[in-house]
Amino acid sequence: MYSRLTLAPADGSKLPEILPGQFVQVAAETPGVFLRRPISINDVDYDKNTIDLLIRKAGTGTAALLSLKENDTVNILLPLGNGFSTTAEPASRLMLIGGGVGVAPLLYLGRKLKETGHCVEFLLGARSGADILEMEQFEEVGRVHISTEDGSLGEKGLVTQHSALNENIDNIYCCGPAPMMKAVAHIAKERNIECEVSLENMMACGLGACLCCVENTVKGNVCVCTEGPVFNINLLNW
Amino acid sequence: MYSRLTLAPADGSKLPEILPGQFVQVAAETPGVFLRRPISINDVDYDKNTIDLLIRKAGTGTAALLSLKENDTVNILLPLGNGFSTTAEPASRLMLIGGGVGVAPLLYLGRKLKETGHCVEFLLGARSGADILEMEQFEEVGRVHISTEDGSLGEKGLVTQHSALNENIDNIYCCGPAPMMKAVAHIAKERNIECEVSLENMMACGLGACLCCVENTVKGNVCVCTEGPVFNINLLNW
Amino acid sequence: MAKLSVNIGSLSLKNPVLTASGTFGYGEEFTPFIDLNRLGGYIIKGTTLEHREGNPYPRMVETPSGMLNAVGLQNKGVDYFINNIYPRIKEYDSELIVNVSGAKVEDYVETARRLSSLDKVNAIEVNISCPNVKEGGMAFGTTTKGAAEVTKAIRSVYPKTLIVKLSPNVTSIADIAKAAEAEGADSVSLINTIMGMSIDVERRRPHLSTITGGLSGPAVRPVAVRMVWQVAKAVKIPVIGLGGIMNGRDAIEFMLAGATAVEIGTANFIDPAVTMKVIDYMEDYCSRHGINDINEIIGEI
Amino acid sequence: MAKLSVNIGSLSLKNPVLTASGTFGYGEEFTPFIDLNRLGGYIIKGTTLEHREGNPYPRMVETPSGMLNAVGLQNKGVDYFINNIYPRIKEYDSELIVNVSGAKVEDYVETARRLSSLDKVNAIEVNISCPNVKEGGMAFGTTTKGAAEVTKAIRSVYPKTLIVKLSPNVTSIADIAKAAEAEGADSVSLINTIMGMSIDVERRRPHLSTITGGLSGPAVRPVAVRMVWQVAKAVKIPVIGLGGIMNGRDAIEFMLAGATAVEIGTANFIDPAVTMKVIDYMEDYCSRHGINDINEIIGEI
Ligand SMILES: Cc1cc2nc3c(=O)[nH]c(=O)nc-3n(C[C@H](O)[C@H](O)[C@H](O)COP(=O)(O)OP(=O)(O)OC[C@H]3O[C@@H](n4cnc5c(N)ncnc54)[C@H](O)[C@@H]3O)c2cc1C
Ligand SMILES: Cc1cc2nc3c(=O)[nH]c(=O)nc-3n(C[C@H](O)[C@H](O)[C@H](O)COP(=O)(O)OP(=O)(O)OC[C@H]3O[C@@H](n4cnc5c(N)ncnc54)[C@H](O)[C@@H]3O)c2cc1C
Ligand SMILES: Cc1cc2nc3c(=O)[nH]c(=O)nc-3n(C[C@H](O)[C@H](O)[C@H](O)COP(=O)(O)O)c2cc1C
Ligand SMILES: Cc1cc2nc3c(=O)[nH]c(=O)nc-3n(C[C@H](O)[C@H](O)[C@H](O)COP(=O)(O)O)c2cc1C
Ligand code: FES
Ligand code: FES
Repeated sequence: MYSRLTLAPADGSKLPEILPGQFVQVAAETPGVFLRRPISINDVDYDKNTIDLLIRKAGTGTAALLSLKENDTVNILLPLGNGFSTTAEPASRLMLIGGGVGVAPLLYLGRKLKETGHCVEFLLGARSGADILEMEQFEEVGRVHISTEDGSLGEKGLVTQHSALNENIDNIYCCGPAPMMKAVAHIAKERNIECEVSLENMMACGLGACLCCVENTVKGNVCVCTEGPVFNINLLNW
Repeated sequence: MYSRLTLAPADGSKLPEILPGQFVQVAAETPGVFLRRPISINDVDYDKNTIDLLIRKAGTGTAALLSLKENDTVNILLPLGNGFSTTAEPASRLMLIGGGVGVAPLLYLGRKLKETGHCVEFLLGARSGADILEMEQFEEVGRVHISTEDGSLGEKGLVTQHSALNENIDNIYCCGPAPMMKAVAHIAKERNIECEVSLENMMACGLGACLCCVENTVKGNVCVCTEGPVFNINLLNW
Repeated sequence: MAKLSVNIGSLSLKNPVLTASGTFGYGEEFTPFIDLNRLGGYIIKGTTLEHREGNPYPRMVETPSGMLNAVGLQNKGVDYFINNIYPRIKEYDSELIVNVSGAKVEDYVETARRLSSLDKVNAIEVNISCPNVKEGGMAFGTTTKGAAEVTKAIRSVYPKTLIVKLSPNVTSIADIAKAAEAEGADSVSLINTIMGMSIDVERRRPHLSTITGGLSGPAVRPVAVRMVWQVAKAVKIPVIGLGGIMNGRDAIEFMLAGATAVEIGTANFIDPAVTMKVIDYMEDYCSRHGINDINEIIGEI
Repeated sequence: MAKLSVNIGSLSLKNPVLTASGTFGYGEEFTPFIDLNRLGGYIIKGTTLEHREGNPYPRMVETPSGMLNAVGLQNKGVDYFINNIYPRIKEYDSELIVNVSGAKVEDYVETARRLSSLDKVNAIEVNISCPNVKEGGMAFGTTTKGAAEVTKAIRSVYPKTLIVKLSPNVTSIADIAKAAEAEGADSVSLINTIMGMSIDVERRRPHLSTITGGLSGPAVRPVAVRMVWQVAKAVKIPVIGLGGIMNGRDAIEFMLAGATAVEIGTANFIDPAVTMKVIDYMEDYCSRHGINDINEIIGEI
């Protein structure tokens, strides 16, 4: 179960500047949930002063968020973490690869890249067509390729087997399940493609204070919440 | 803040027989509340298959119950405990004395006593007139006397000072704050009036299993949830 | 359907689900909600040699995901139990286990001796860990010497299954478990409540009449699972795990950590039918995981 | 307005509110949310003699009203702290306290010695209670002998305020506190995390890379309050209370139990501005209760 939440500051204050790939820490005030939940920023509309979150029901916390109703308020910290780099060379071929709910940060990233004059393509993967999210929104921004494991939409197979990857690619931006990101990183390394991935390590604080969310990198253990969630794959020990 | 909840079995099953003075254990599913909350049964309507609860906001649990909306479901155990005795002599003068939200069980008790041909009177006390609850409902059942500490409704003073107590009374049924019940019990003892009070000891299980809710009586520590909540004052060490 | 039966000493339980002493009354209180015959067993109220009134009210306060209690072993004494309660509850087709407490070693011994004559009581659980009574109780449970002494003395008079219930309020619970094992305990159960305290800051006084009390409920579960894991690695006798089990998932967690059976305590207050749901979950879990015999998963971690 | 300042050793804190080590980074992480200058003090990350990578991921799992962590003292070592971090954070008008850990007594001593030269660090908190490291750590905190040994050795090189942080994983925390007091500790702080464990029953493996971890959050508060109460009765030096403080009410609860100051830990993750709210609550509480000096309520129970 997936759903999109659109949120505006309850006090009417102006949203801060948000980079694509940054996330929020949201309090799901429901029995059995203690810590905040990290959720990527899916889209930002500065005119309407809103952000969108795309949430997949994983457990009690996300279920509570999905049951929020219009005009409910939630306690949220934002923006957190470092985003994707948006400084690709002009005229590069950029591929934004997302799996499952991992597509979330790619929408805002795609918009931002487009704003800076880039032409972006999306490669979205899922188990089946019904799990491909926000296709229309992505189509507004760039060309969309689809992979589904059951072949019910787009090409059948994993994203890493999609024909859109056969031609030259300059930059990959990827978010999804770890095995998918690792497979993509592997291809990128082999073909010398610049590649950034967004990790989803378990977080407590989201502020760099607790050191719970670490990823073992070439620089040792670093916090995903502050030095990530987006990492250049060259930094990872994958 | 007070409010009345009307509940019907969500599965459509028939309500069991409920005695006046019995209570329910209700789960307030909200963060920070772990145990069920004991609440008196305020009224029963077998035709509509509903019970009423009259709830005062005391803390997080009652606040959550008060914020329930139409068609919400709650998990509830009922009926629990022993009720008031309804076997007073015919033509006795019966006085049902309630303080604050302690008036709750007296409404259903009054109805039941009336059904068995008794003439009942109510003596309701509160800080001020605004805190007197369900006056119209009580007036349907019997004569209503009011005491308020600030004199804004009825006689000024405590219930124990009300003139309705000056004349002969055969039975008192009382529920309210402990100091009030103790003062009433004191008067009843002095004047040899049959008197039952409903206690509100802290409960965990409500089933007689944990022994947390005990009252020290002439028989030693007994469970308020199973041997009460209603006690004849002769049993109490007051 | 998977085999759910497990053995504790000479007991063969039809499934690993027991109820924790002091949270399940004498079982009868729960018959409106559950079929007692489906339980692996039910452990009843702490029983002492003499009648005890317990501690003064208030005895309970809610805490985050838990509660503190200071009941203090209120019960009518072992003879009253044998003459008045036992005849009423002995006919259920489920192991009836009596929890035994005492202030002096001799009291434990005498209580156990009297219980040993009861046909339908094939096991006792000896509480050497109650934090809510002044003398004895927890004192025995906090030293290897105390635990050994009580176990040895009871073992000498009690031939049936002897379960020793351990206190979590210690530096090394594995050492206490080993001491009980060495003196002949057939099983150890853990954890009893953790000693805690709560203050009413508006009235500026403790919530409990006894100032401190015993913490139970899901708040303590991570501590209980850890201790069960430590003890299961240290002893050869079966371990019974408890502390904060609220559902079937939690029960399986204890079994993976090394428990052969589990006890459900405080959860009975929240949902009086919880024990049945735990048994159902175990069946479902085994079938989902392709487990033929629940004994396979005991101590898998 | 009531006087909120309290003394710990030679420190005079402007109010009793400190932050707990390992939950507040180096303070800087919280400047978008709070005014660090308003804090009584801030206790920073556990610092060791050498750089440590800490334990492998995963290091955290949520539990009922709490969390388990197994960070394992990841830090860049005392020299890096002195040269790179200290210069950045020393200018706040709030006591900067460094939490010190080690595997060997000599490591603690050398770390303390190096820190003693820092002008703006007037106190260290010695962690003899970390359950997440293999050698040393908790071992010192679970025996009176270990606690005495570490305290004595550090005392001989560290002339400023020495706070010893105690482990709750013991039978008698008051005895450990007395041992630290006897060897010259200026204060004790408690509790560190309680050792716990959690298992993923679907994957049938522990949630933490280290199997066990340290439990913190409101789940442990009743245990922490009880221990603070026991220790405050046993020692003459000031006690710093912590464990599950989520708001001002909880902080006052610890002070009534005997704490002179409090530390806020896990609550910083839920609400990074919680410390400011606790200070506000204390002011309000004192005025509601007609308290002129918060020291009046310390140990009232
Ligand atoms: C930087 C980041 C961005 C994310 N973006 C999104 C998003 O845009 N949309 C979305 O639906 N989900 C996103 N997630 C995942 C989301 O945080 C988890 O699904 C959520 O925390 C699960 O909470 P729960 O209470 O519903 O489930 P639980 O029952 O608590 O757990 C279910 C599973 O979720 C994971 N999880 C639980 N708690 C955390 C935590 N504190 N941090 C990380 N993972 C956790 C665990 O793997 C667990 O097995 C993101 C995670 C991170 C770290
Ligand atoms: C037999 C019985 C009948 C009752 N009938 C009513 C009623 O008809 N209407 C009504 O509004 N209230 C009734 N109460 C009181 C009601 O149970 C408490 O107000 C409620 O439990 C408070 O919960 P909370 O979470 O809102 O407050 P909390 O913040 O938990 O506590 C506020 C105060 O409520 C009391 N309290 C808390 N938990 C319990 C508990 N488990 N058992 C008893 N008292 C508790 C305590 O004195 C506490 O100081 C009754 C209590 C009993 C025992
Ligand atoms: C109200 C109450 C009374 C208890 N009485 C006893 C007792 O008499 N004997 C005993 O061994 N344990 C007693 N316990 C401890 C429980 O059996 C159990 O060990 C503890 O509560 C932890 O399990 P739980 O978290 O599932 O409740 C009692 C616990 C509670 C909450
Ligand atoms: C993520 C995390 C890291 C911690 N690191 C340290 C540490 O380095 N040194 C230390 O003495 N205590 C450490 N602690 C323990 C806390 O300082 C505190 O004693 C404990 O969490 C209880 O308080 P709380 O419930 O308010 O969090 C850590 C706790 C957490 C949750
Ligand atoms: S989540 Fe706390 S440091 Fe990253
Ligand atoms: S509330 Fe458990 S016995 Fe009365």
